[in-house]
Amino acid sequence: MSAQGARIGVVTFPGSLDDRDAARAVRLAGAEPVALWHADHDLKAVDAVVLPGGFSYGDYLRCGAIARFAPVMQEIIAAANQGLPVLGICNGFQILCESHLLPGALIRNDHRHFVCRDQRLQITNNTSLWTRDFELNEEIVVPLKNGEGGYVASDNVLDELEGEGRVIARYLEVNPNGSYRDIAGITNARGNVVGLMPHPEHAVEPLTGPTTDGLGFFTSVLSSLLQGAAR
Amino acid sequence: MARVVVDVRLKSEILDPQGRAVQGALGRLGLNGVTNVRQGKQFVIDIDGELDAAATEKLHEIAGNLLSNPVIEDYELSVEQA
Amino acid sequence: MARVVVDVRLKSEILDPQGRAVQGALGRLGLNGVTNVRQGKQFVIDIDGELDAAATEKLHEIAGNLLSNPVIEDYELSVEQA
Amino acid sequence: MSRHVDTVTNAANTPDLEQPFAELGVKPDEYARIREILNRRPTNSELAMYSVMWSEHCSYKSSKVHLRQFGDKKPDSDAMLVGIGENAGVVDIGDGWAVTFKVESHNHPSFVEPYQGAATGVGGIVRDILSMGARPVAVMDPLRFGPADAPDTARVLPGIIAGVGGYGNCLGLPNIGGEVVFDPTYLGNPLVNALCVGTMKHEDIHLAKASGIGNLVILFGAATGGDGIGGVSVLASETFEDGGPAKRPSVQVGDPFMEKLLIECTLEVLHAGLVEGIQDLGGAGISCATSELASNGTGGMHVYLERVPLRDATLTPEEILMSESQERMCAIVPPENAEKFLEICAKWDVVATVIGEVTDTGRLIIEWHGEVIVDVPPRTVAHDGPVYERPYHRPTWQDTLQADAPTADRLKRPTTASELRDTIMTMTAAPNLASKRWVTDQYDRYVLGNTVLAQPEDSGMVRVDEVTGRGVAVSTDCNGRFAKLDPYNGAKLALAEAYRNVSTTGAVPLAVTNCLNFGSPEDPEVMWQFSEAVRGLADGCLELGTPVTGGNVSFYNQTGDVAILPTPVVGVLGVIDDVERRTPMSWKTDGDLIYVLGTTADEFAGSEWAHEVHGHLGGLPPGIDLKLEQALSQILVACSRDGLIDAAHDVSDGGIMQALIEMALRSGIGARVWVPDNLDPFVFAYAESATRAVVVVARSEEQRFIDMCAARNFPATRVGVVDSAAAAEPALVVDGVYGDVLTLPIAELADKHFSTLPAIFGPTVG
Ligand SMILES: Nc1ncnc2c1ncn2[C@@H]1O[C@H](COP(=O)(O)OP(=O)(O)O)[C@@H](O)[C@H]1O
Ligand SMILES: [Mg+2]
Repeated sequence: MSAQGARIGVVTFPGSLDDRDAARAVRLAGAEPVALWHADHDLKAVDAVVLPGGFSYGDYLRCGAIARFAPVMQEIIAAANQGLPVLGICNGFQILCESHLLPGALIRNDHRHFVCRDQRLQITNNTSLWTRDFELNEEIVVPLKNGEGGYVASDNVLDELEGEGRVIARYLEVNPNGSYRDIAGITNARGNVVGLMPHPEHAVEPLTGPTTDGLGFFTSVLSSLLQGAAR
Repeated sequence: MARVVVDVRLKSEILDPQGRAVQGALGRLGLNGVTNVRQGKQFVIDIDGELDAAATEKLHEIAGNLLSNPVIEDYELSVEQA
Repeated sequence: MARVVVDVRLKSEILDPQGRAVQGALGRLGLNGVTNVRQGKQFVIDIDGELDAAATEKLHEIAGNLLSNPVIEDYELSVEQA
Repeated sequence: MSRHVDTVTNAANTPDLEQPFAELGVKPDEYARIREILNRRPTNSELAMYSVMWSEHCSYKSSKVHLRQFGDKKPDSDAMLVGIGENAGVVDIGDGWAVTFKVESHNHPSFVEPYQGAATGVGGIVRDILSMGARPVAVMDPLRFGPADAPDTARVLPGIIAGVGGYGNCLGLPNIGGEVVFDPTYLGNPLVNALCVGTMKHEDIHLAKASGIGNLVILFGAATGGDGIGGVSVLASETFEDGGPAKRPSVQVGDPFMEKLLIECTLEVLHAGLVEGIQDLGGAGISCATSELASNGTGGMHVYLERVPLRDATLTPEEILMSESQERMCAIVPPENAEKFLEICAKWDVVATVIGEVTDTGRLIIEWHGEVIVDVPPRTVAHDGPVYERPYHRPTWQDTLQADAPTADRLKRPTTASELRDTIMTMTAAPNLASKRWVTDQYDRYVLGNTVLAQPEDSGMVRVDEVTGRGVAVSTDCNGRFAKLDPYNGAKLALAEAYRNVSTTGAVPLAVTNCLNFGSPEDPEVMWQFSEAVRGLADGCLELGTPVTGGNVSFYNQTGDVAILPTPVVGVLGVIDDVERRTPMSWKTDGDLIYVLGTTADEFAGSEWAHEVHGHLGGLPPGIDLKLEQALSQILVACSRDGLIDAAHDVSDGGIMQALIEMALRSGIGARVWVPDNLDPFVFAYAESATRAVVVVARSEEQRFIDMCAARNFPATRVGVVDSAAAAEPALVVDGVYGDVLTLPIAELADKHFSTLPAIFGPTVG
C-alpha cells in the first residue's frame, strides 16, 4: 500500500473539539482523513484511527468515561486488539485509558487549573507505530491544553511501562499537570495504540503552531503503514 | 480521631448538567426507569483528637462557604467520632 | 420509587489534588489537626418502581465501570427503597 | 396545588383588577400605555412580557436616543452587510466571506456567582453570533476588576477566569484576546464583557424574522427551567393559591456541552436550507424570541405554550415566557422541512419541539392549554417600547478634575537614572501592566487550528480561509480613566487604541462593536458621561470610516452612589488578505532597527504611571487626532504589505518603556535604546500620548521605511537597535538617561512582570 492512499479515521463524539485539527494534520501528513461518527458501528475500512481532543459528552462524569461505551468504540477496541493503529490525543488518551486499551488513568491537574501552554517534550520511544519517525530522545515542542491531564497508575504499572520502553514521551522543564514520573504519553505492548496528553495536531503549520514538531506522529503512522508494520 | 463527611449537592432548582449526562448514559446502558440523577461532591476529612463545639462550628462555616458554594449548593455534614 | 446513592472515592494510593488543596485551606482557615482530606463524588439516582435483583446487579456493574473507574477509584452503593 | 391562569377573557372581564406592575419595574405611565395598546388591562402573562421587554436591558430605553448617532453618523462603507438592530452586525471581508462579531456584558451575574455568570456570558454571545448563520470561531473577554489585592477580587477573579475558560474551552472556541484591568471603582461591580467572532459565506446569512404563513415555530436546545425569572415571581406567587411556586434559582448554570451540540445542530439545519428565520434565546427568553421574530416577519404568530419542554414542572406560563434558561434557540421552519429538521436535531441529541406557527393576523397569540393568555401586536412588545430622554448635565466636579493636571510640580517624577530604574521595576510589575499569562494560560487558544495571533499580541488574528489565507484581526480596548477625565475624547481614545492594535498586526480596520458600561442612567452626571461617550464614538467612527455594527449597553454599574469609571469598551475588527504577512509584536534579528512612530508629549493625565505610583487621576487625557491615527494605520498596513517591518507593537498603557519591555520579554532578546535628544527620559519612557507604535525595521529596508513615513509626513524616530549582546546577559540597555546608562536585564524584568498575578492568585503551572 502507498502512504498516499492511506485513509485515517478521525472520530467525532458529541463534544469532540479538535476533530477538524486532527483531520487537517492527517491531510498535511499526506493521508486522507475519514470522518467517523460516534454512533455508528462502522470504521469505514480505515487504516488507522485518531481519537481527537475535546470534551466528549461534556466530560462531566469523568473524562472519556461515557465515550468508552459509544458504538464506534466497540469497533475500535476490537480492531485495536487486532493491531489497528490508534492514536488518542488528550480526550482521546482519556478514552483509551477508560477503555483499558492503555493502562492507568488521567486525573485533575495537581494545580487544579486548566492549562494551555507550549510544552517541551522528550520522545522516549521511537518504535511505536506513531513515533517511529522521531529520533530517540528527540526534544519537541507542541501545545498542551487540559484540565484533567495528570497521568496516574500504580507503581507496578509504571515500572512495567518504563521497563518495556512504553513511555513514548515525557514532560521536560515543567511537569504541567502532576503526571507521575513526568509521563506525557504511553503505548500498549504491541505499539499500535498510543495515547498522549499534548496536542501534536496543533503543531503542524508554522503559521498556527509553535512548531511543526507534531507532524511526526502522523507521518510515523504513514511510514508504519507503508512498511507494512501495521496489522 | 474524628471523621467528618460533608456531602455537597446542587440545590434542586439549579440545572445539573453532570447529572443529566449521567442520566443519558444510564439509559443508553440499559438501566430503565431512571427519573433523575444528581451528581454531588463528597469530602471526607480526618481530624486528630476530639471535635469540640468550636471546631464543629468552624467546620460548618467551612462546609457552607469553602466546600460548598452557598449560591448554588447545599451541604450536609456528619461526624463519626472514632 | 427507589433512591440509589453511589459514593465514589479515589483509592488511597492515588494523588488527590483537590483533597490536598482543601486540606491546605482548612489549615489556613484555622482548623487544626486535619490529617487527611479526600474529595469524592456522589451520585443520587432516582428509579421508578422497585429494584429487583437484576436491576441491582446492573447498578453495581454501572457503579463499578461507568460511575467509577476501577483503576483509580472505589465505590460504595446504598439503596433506599421509598 | 391549583393554579389560576389569567386569560385574555378574564382580563377583559376584570378591568379593575389591581396588578403589581410596580414590582415588575413598570412605571405608571408605561402601565397606562400597555392598557391603551391593548384596550384593556394586560393579562399577567402580557404584563410579564411587556415588563421585561420594556426593561432597560431589552429596550435600551435610556440609551436609544443617543445610540441613534451610530446610524445617523454612519460612514460610507461597502463592508456592512447587516447593520445595527439584528442579533449582530455582519461585514463583508471579501472573497464571498462575511464576518459577524459582537460584544456583550454579563456584569452583575458575574459578581453574584463569578464562574456561572462569566460562563453564561460567553454562552449568550456565542448564540447571538450563531443566530446570524455564522460559525463561531473565536472569543475574547474584556474584564475589569477591583484592586488586584482586594479580598473580594480574590473571590471574583479566579471564578470569572475559570468560567470564561470553562465555557469557551468546552465549546472549542479559541480565546484570542481580551483585557484585564484593575481599578477600585470596579470592586463591587466587576465587568465581564464577552466578544465572539463568527464567519460565514454571504449566502449563509440568516435573520431573525418569522415570515411565511403556516411556517412552524420550533424551539430547540435545552429544556426550560426557572432561570433568571427573578422579578416575575411576583406574578407566580399570585397565581398559586396555596403554598406558592417551588423555589426559583438565583443563578443560571451553563451547560457548554449542550451549547456545543446546539452549534453543530444549528449550523447543520441552516446549511441544509431548512430554516426561514432564526433567533437565539437570551434575555427575556421566549417573550423576546417570539415577539421579535413575529415583529420582523409577516407579523403574526400563534404559540402553544404548554408544548415547551420543561425542566421544572411547576413553572407558570408567565415564568415560561420569561425564563432565561440557557442553550436554547428558536427557528422558523416551513412545514415540508420539519421532518428533516427534527431528524438533524435528533442526530445531535437536541430536543426540538414545534411550539407554534406563523400567521397573518398581525398579532402574537399565545395559548396555554386551550386558553388565550397573550394577544398582542408583537411590534408593541419588541420594538415600540418606551423611549426616555433622560436629563443629563456635565458633572459639577468635572472642571475641578480636569484642572488637576499631573504636572511635574503636582506629582513627583523620577529625575535620576536610579529613580527611573526603580520606577521601571514598579511599573512592569504593576497589576495593570504585568503579564496576564496567569489568566490567558487557562484559555485554549489553539483549538480549530486557525489562530495566527493570540495573547499577548496586539490583536487576536484568525485565518478564515485556509486556501487563500484571508483572515480577520480583532482588538478590544478602553482606558476608563481617560473616559472619566473626558468621556468624549475618552471614547475616541478607546476607539483609536483598538483601531491601532488591529493595524499594528497588519490588518485593515473595517468595523466596530462596543459594550458601553456605565453607572445609573438616572444620575444625570452618569447620563452625561454616556451621551458624551456615544457622541465621541460615533464621531470617531465617522472620521475613521469604520461603522458601528452593533453592541451592548450596560447601565447601573455602581456600588451605592458611586459609579464605575465610564467604560466604553470598543472592539475593532480588521481584515487581512493573507495572514502569512501578519506583523508579530516582537523582534528576532540582531541589528534590526527600532523606531517609534508618532509624537511623544508630556501627557500623563489618566496614565498608568499617575495611577500606579501616585494614585492620581486628573487633568485632560492625551490629545487625539484621528486623521493622524488613520495615517499611522496606513503606514503599519503598508509596511506589512511591502515587507518593510519585522515587528510592531502599539504604545498605550505604560508608554514606550512598557512597549519595549513587552517586546524584549516576548523574544527574550535584548536591545540597545537611546532617549531622543529633545525628550526628557521619563517623558520618553512613560508618557501615554496616543497614535504611536514601536516598529522594528531591517537595515536593508530602512531607507524605504523612512521614505514611506516622510511621504505621509508622519514622524518616525530611531530609538534603538536589536542587540542580543547589548550587555553581559540579555538586557534592554537604555542610553541617555540623565547622563547615565540603564541596564535592565531581561531576567529581572521577567521576574517582575510575570510574578505579580501568581503572587496574588496562587501559582498555576511552572
Ligand atoms: N482576559 C483576557 N483574555 C484574553 N486575553 C487577554 C485578556 N487580558 C489580556 N489579554 C491579552 O493580553 C495582551 C496584553 O493585554 P493589554 O496590555 O491590555 O494589551 P493592549 O494594551 O495592547 O490592549 C493582549 O494580547 C490581550 O489580548
Ligand atoms: Mg496592544
